[in-house]
Amino acid sequence: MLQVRNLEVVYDDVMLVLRGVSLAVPPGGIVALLGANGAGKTTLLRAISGLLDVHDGAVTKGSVTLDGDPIHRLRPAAVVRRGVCQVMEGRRIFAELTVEENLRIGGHTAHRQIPARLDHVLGLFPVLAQRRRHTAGYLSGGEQQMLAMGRALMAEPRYLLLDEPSLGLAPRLVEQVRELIATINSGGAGVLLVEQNATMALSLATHGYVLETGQVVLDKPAEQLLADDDIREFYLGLGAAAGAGRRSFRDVKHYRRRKRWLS
Amino acid sequence: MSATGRRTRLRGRPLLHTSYASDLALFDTPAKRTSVGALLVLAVGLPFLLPDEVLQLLAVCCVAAIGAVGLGLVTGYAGQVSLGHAFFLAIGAYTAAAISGDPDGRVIGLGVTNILVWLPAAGLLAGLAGVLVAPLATRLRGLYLAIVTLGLVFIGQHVFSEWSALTGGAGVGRPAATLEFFGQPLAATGALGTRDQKLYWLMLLFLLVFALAAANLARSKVGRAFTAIRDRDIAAGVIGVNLARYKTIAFAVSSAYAGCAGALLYTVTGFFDPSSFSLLLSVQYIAMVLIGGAGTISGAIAGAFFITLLPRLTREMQAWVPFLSAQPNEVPNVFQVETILYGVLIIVFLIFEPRGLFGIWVRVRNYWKAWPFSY
Amino acid sequence: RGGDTETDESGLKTDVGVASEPCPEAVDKNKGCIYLGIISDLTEGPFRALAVPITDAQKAFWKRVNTAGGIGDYEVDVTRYIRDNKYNPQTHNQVYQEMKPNVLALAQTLGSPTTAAILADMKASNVVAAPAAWTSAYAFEDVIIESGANYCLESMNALDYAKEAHGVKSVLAVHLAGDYGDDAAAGAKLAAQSLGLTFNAVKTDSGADKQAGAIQAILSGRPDLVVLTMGPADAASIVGQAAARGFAGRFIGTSPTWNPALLQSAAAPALLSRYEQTSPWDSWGTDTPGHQALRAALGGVTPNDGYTSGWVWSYPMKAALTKAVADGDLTRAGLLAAVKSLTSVDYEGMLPSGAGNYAAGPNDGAVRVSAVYRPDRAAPTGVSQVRPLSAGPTAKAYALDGPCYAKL
Amino acid sequence: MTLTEPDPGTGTAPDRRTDPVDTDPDRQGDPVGADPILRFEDVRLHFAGVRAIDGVSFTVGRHELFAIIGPNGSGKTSIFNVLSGVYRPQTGRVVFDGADLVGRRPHVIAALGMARTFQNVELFANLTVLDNLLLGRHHHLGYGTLAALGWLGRARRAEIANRAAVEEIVDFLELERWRRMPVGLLPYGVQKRVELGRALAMEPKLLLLDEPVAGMNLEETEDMARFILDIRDELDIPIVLVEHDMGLVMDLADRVLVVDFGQVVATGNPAEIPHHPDVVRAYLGEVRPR
Amino acid sequence: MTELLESVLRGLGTGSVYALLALGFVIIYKATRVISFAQPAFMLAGAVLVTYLAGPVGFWLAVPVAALLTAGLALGVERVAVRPMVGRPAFVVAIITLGVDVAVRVVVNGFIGLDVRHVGDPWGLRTVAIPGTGVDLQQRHLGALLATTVLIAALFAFFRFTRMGLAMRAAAYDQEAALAQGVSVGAVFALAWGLAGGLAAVAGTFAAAGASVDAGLWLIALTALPVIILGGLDSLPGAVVGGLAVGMIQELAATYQQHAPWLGGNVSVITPYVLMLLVLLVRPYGLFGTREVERV
Ligand SMILES: Nc1ncnc2c1ncn2[C@@H]1O[C@H](COP(=O)(O)OP(=O)(O)OP(=O)(O)O)[C@@H](O)[C@H]1O
Ligand SMILES: Nc1ncnc2c1ncn2[C@@H]1O[C@H](COP(=O)(O)OP(=O)(O)OP(=O)(O)O)[C@@H](O)[C@H]1O
Ligand SMILES: CC(C)C[C@H](N)C(=O)O
Ligand SMILES: [Mg+2]
Ligand SMILES: [Mg+2]
Repeated sequence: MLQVRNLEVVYDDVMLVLRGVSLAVPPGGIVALLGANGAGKTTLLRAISGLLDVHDGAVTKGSVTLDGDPIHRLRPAAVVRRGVCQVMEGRRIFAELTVEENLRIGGHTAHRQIPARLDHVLGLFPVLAQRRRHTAGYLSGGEQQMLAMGRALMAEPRYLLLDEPSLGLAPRLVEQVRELIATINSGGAGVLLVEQNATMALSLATHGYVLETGQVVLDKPAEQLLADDDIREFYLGLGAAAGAGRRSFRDVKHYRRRKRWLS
Repeated sequence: MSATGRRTRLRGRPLLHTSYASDLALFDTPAKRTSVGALLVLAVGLPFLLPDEVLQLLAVCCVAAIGAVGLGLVTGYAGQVSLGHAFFLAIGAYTAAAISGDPDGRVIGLGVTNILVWLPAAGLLAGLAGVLVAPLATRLRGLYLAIVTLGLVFIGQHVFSEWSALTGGAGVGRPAATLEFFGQPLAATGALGTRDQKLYWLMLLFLLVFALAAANLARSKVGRAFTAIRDRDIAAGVIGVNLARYKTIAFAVSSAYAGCAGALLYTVTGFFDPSSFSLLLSVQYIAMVLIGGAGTISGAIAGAFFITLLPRLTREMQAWVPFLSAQPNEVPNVFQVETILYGVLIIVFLIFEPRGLFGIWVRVRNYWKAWPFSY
Repeated sequence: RGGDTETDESGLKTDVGVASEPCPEAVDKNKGCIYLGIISDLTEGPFRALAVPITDAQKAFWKRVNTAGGIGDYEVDVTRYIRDNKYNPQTHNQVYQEMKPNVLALAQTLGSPTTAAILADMKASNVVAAPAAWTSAYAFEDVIIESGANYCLESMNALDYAKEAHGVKSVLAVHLAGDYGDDAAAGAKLAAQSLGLTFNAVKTDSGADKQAGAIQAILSGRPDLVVLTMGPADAASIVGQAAARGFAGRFIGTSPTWNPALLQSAAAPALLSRYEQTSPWDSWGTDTPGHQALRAALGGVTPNDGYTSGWVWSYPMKAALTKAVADGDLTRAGLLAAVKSLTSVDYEGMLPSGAGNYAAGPNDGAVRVSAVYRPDRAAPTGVSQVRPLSAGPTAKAYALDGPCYAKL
Repeated sequence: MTLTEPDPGTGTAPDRRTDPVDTDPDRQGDPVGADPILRFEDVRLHFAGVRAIDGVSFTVGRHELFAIIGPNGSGKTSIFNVLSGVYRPQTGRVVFDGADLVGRRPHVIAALGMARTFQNVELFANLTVLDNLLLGRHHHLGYGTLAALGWLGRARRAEIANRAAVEEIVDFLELERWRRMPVGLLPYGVQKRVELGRALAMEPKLLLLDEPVAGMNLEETEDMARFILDIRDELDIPIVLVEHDMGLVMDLADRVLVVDFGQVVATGNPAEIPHHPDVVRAYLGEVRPR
Repeated sequence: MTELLESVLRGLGTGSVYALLALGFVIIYKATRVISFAQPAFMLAGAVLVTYLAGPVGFWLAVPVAALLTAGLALGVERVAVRPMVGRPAFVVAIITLGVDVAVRVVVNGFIGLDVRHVGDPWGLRTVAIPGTGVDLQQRHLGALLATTVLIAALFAFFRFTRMGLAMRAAAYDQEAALAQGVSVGAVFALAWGLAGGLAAVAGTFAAAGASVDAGLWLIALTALPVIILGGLDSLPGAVVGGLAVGMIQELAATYQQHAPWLGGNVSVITPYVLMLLVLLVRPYGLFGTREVERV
């Protein structure tokens, strides 16, 4: 169980970005984390994987535990070794390295298994197998996203933290990513999925959280979220009435209903 | 600064600008104007408070600041790291010295002592050299450019020390340009003040003019184009910035500043030799820009004063570190500590305040702005 | 702004750098203090191995003067205003400006290019200085109280000696640029002309990586004699390399080119077999009252002729101060007047009598003697004497009518 | 709504409103018209081993909202890069408003009236929103370096006039709140909007938008859709849109071009494209547009 | 012909010193994207350590011990002055290393004292004749060449066969992303600085062999700057090829400069920079450097 309890994170000693967030990812589960831009989703992932330091951020309160052991004070390498792996927002592949080298780095903490895992990952992503010796920086956006996920899989994580994996992907690829997440998950890994594409995320997840300005405002099983009016209107773009179809972007009004949880 | 538009400003609402002109003014708030004004009054009044020897050093600071502002334009604003500043300083210094030099002296001299001739000439020639170097900048990036410009310094040093007809040669040197204005010496002890007092005022005046021009440039389309090139050059090109042209402008202006600074710098001591234009000099200027805070004019000026005064300060510190020996044959002695301090202060500064002196200022200001509600 | 003339109880006029309070390290607390500045190459520059002993010796020298009763009612302090010039003219000028309001004169200004950077100001403000350099131009400057034969005359003596002792027919001068190296090379050139030797000169720079050109010039020119004017490390690398690559001629180094540590270098065999060294005065171990006093004052140090030089260079300043006090005018102008009227300086036997005649003008006042040494592991400073202080025919005949370096 | 002030810098700013909007041909009928703003003719762009663009041709009409879709790596961004002069194609012609673009440098193309946004935000993060927008107007400022150093009349007047022009864009895109903030600190959605503003500030004759709503939440997407429509309808600037959000593309576009492996798969109107079998296979997969 | 061959061999001798120095620069650059201007100080420190150690323990033991100690010194400097700057602009860090260089050199100069010191190498200025050619080769140059070959082989094997090499490059390109893959960026930095320090010490020893150690020795290290640019900032083979090439061309320039006296004495000092400029005009990333990936 990957558990976040009452977490507070501060950037630059001043900016309080997470204000007591609690959340749990059960082993083998998929948990979706929704929320507007700037809500603090990425920050939460950083707090789990130990990358806050790089951004002058610090956990000031609360804890992150993995099977009961606190991990929020560990170095990133130690977190990875314990089986928690983050795929960062914006892909962050090593542009100057080749595709294969990128993947090898992913296996840094368990280098003996690299050859076997390389085969496994290249099997999952045939596109990458084709481009194995190409410079990663010249891949298209979607290809880079696959590489980033493949790279994380090299460490064979128990918990995978995905930060907006569908960003910039073509519909068919979004579908592929969806399936991939399902496959990874069925292999036993727990997934914490941060997404703007709520449709995709909620179709996968067992449980969902909605984060707004550093606080969890909704926390429900996925089916219930799919039925929630606000979620339907603000995240899925559907009419408020259950079963109503998608509204056209041509018809978007210039005024908006206020979100209930903010009022 | 603009006069129009300022009158339309509403009293008591410092941040409310009722015209774009006042919004675009250099010192756009009363607080800024007051503090700059006060600083100016103090600067102009210093000669009545300080001994000549310190004024002379401050005159050097002012000139160094001109050079640093120039380097700040190319490195801080346009992001083209140049370690070749010493080379451009040298071109200015030698142009000016040769034009105003004694025609019958040991070294080349044309005998045109009017500052109105040699100062623009120094700027122009150095600027031209900058234009010649600019194509390198369009081909090279980052540290490649830095080391290549460093190559200029070494090649320049070789040429300058070989060309003794112009420079006097290594270990000899030559007199610097003559500070004269239509036959009138600009700095000579007289009824109005000592040589050093006048020297300081003169250099302060030059600094003000050059800094103002640089500030203007920075807030103009040219300055914005520089920043764009620094931050994202491809995007800059796509929105219409001609990369080659603006890199050339950046090098030209920066070198011209360096040229003028070089021309003036040695008039203070009156003498210079080719070994001055070494890697160390370039590094000092880079340090001025970084310590002051890259990308700000005032930062470059502050950095120049800091770096120029630093050796003096560390020498003064001899008195405060009693356990050190003043005997040059004992270890550690004050002379070693003086140099170590120089290195260490640079390190400490950059580690603890990477945004430079300017960053410290911002912190202080923000503190007072937020007071008493800090945090 | 400072420098107002005052008169003390004894009627002595003073202005800058003379205080009625005792020196910081006064021997006699009842005496006033004359502050002299020292600007030397103390940490990074190429001559620091020489500069530090020079400075030490000067401190010892003035301490001895103070212990012996000082100068009139004053003692002399050279410890308060010691500054490092890093052998850089700009730095030199800056520290000079810094100490100028506080010192009467300079007990040491080290280096030719560095001193050139302050010379104009010194002349304008009547600041007298003992140099730590032997450029021939100093003979023409009233404010500089030089000692010993200049570089130019010294290399003339070197050639006179080499022709006589080794029968050399061709000479190559390898020298640093500047008033130091050029001066020596010019002397060699003038001497070669008058002795009928073939002469060539090649300029080099300071630094272990910068001798390749000079070595090549030696190897392709194959002269009988190479005259070296540069720092010790450079000299060692040239001698060693040239020998290793088959050069069979001889070397003479002029003044500050020697350092005893060279005998441990890879070049030692070559140095021992074909290197000699000229010097404007005798080395550390010599038996004169001056040398004895030097050794007594600096007991315990590793012998080095930097000490000797620092010591010798101080005598004229002592003579000038004494004279100025005797004349009742210890102002800067008074001191300069005293210098101009000095007809001899008591070097306690370290230089021949008659040396230090500043009143006589450049040519007549010039000291023209040099000694010749050769490397010797047994000697205290690594050299033993081959020929005592003497002036060769060329140097004797030469009319010093301007700085030599102009004639290269 | 006017975006163009008489330009004191140049005085000769091309005025695209000489084109009477009223003579608009029927959009459904002939979207391209006799005089298209852009002709992309048989362009090929190869990188060592990769055929990014492999013989693509299309035209864009003077009032069109033209969308390009295709799988990741199919060459959409590369097409934009060719259009804006970042890449130089090996063969083919690109004619923009009568001028051949191939071989011209980016700033020249920009001055011709081509503006774009980028897939990954390419703003100048340390500059404020205003400065970023002002940079978009770079080539509308006609004064030189010397005038800038002196901040003399010409430079000053030009800067003031351009500030006014930029404020129009601030209004148009509802950026007032953030005008003086460095863009690096702004929420992602706002940054995307600033980038759009910077492109608009160039007063383009053609606007290229590379995935304008990628990474945005629904709300921000709706805002962006509104702005895109306004630009097309109110400012009458033709647009080429690259986007993976099928909902947006199908709702807004007049025509859609589908590319795969650098080649054209299909062209058509939004009603027919989603049902084209090749498009479904190559691009949409089994998901229906959201 | 003999002259030509001899100068080429001498050039290879000094060139291998440059190559060792350049390797240090490149390793640090690859790991941290920073040019460490502290290398000259480490080179001097290494050489000075050898001068102290050679007496008591002998030259052959002194060199590895000095290399280790210098590596330790470099590690310390990295920890204190460079690590806090992780993530800051490379150029600021470069200037910090300059500060380090100034400070370390003053301390080291204190240990040189006033006299020149000697590394006590076994070669001196002795030469070996290459049989049948009449060409003399200085033993110290041969030694430098051999030592460099051995060290380079070891280094390449290290980077080829351990995952550290890849981790270093990854950390260089994107520290945060590397951290997220479990790479300990701190260890990578430390390793890079340590290696560079050790290499600099060996380079310093060979630079001083047959000559002497004085405060000016550090200047030799500056020649490694054009070398790395020539070879490509991030290319280890580039450093080696560049080093040897620069050494050779410098030596050739010195040998034949008398035919072009108008170039002034000691053109060999600036030939590396001229060569660098010429190469860069044709290849902006040096001979072997990696082109920076730029996409929009
Ligand atoms: N390094 C940092 N220093 C200061 N503030 C930061 C830093 N990183 C993020 N923030 C701020 O913290 C808040 C939360 O940011 P975060 O990136 O976690 O949001 P997010 O929910 O992931 O948004 P997005 O959907 O855009 O990725 C934002 O307001 C952001 O400005
Ligand atoms: N500079 C380059 N060097 C080498 N290959 C490149 C370069 N730029 C693009 N490519 C390749 O060209 C192909 C097309 O890339 P492009 O970026 O145009 O795709 P795209 O359609 O925009 O994809 P996405 O929807 O993911 O953004 C990709 O395979 C990419 O790897
Ligand atoms: C005594 C030496 C340090 C003087 C030096 N050779 C010079 O004339 O500059
Ligand atoms: Mg995020
Ligand atoms: Mg794309």
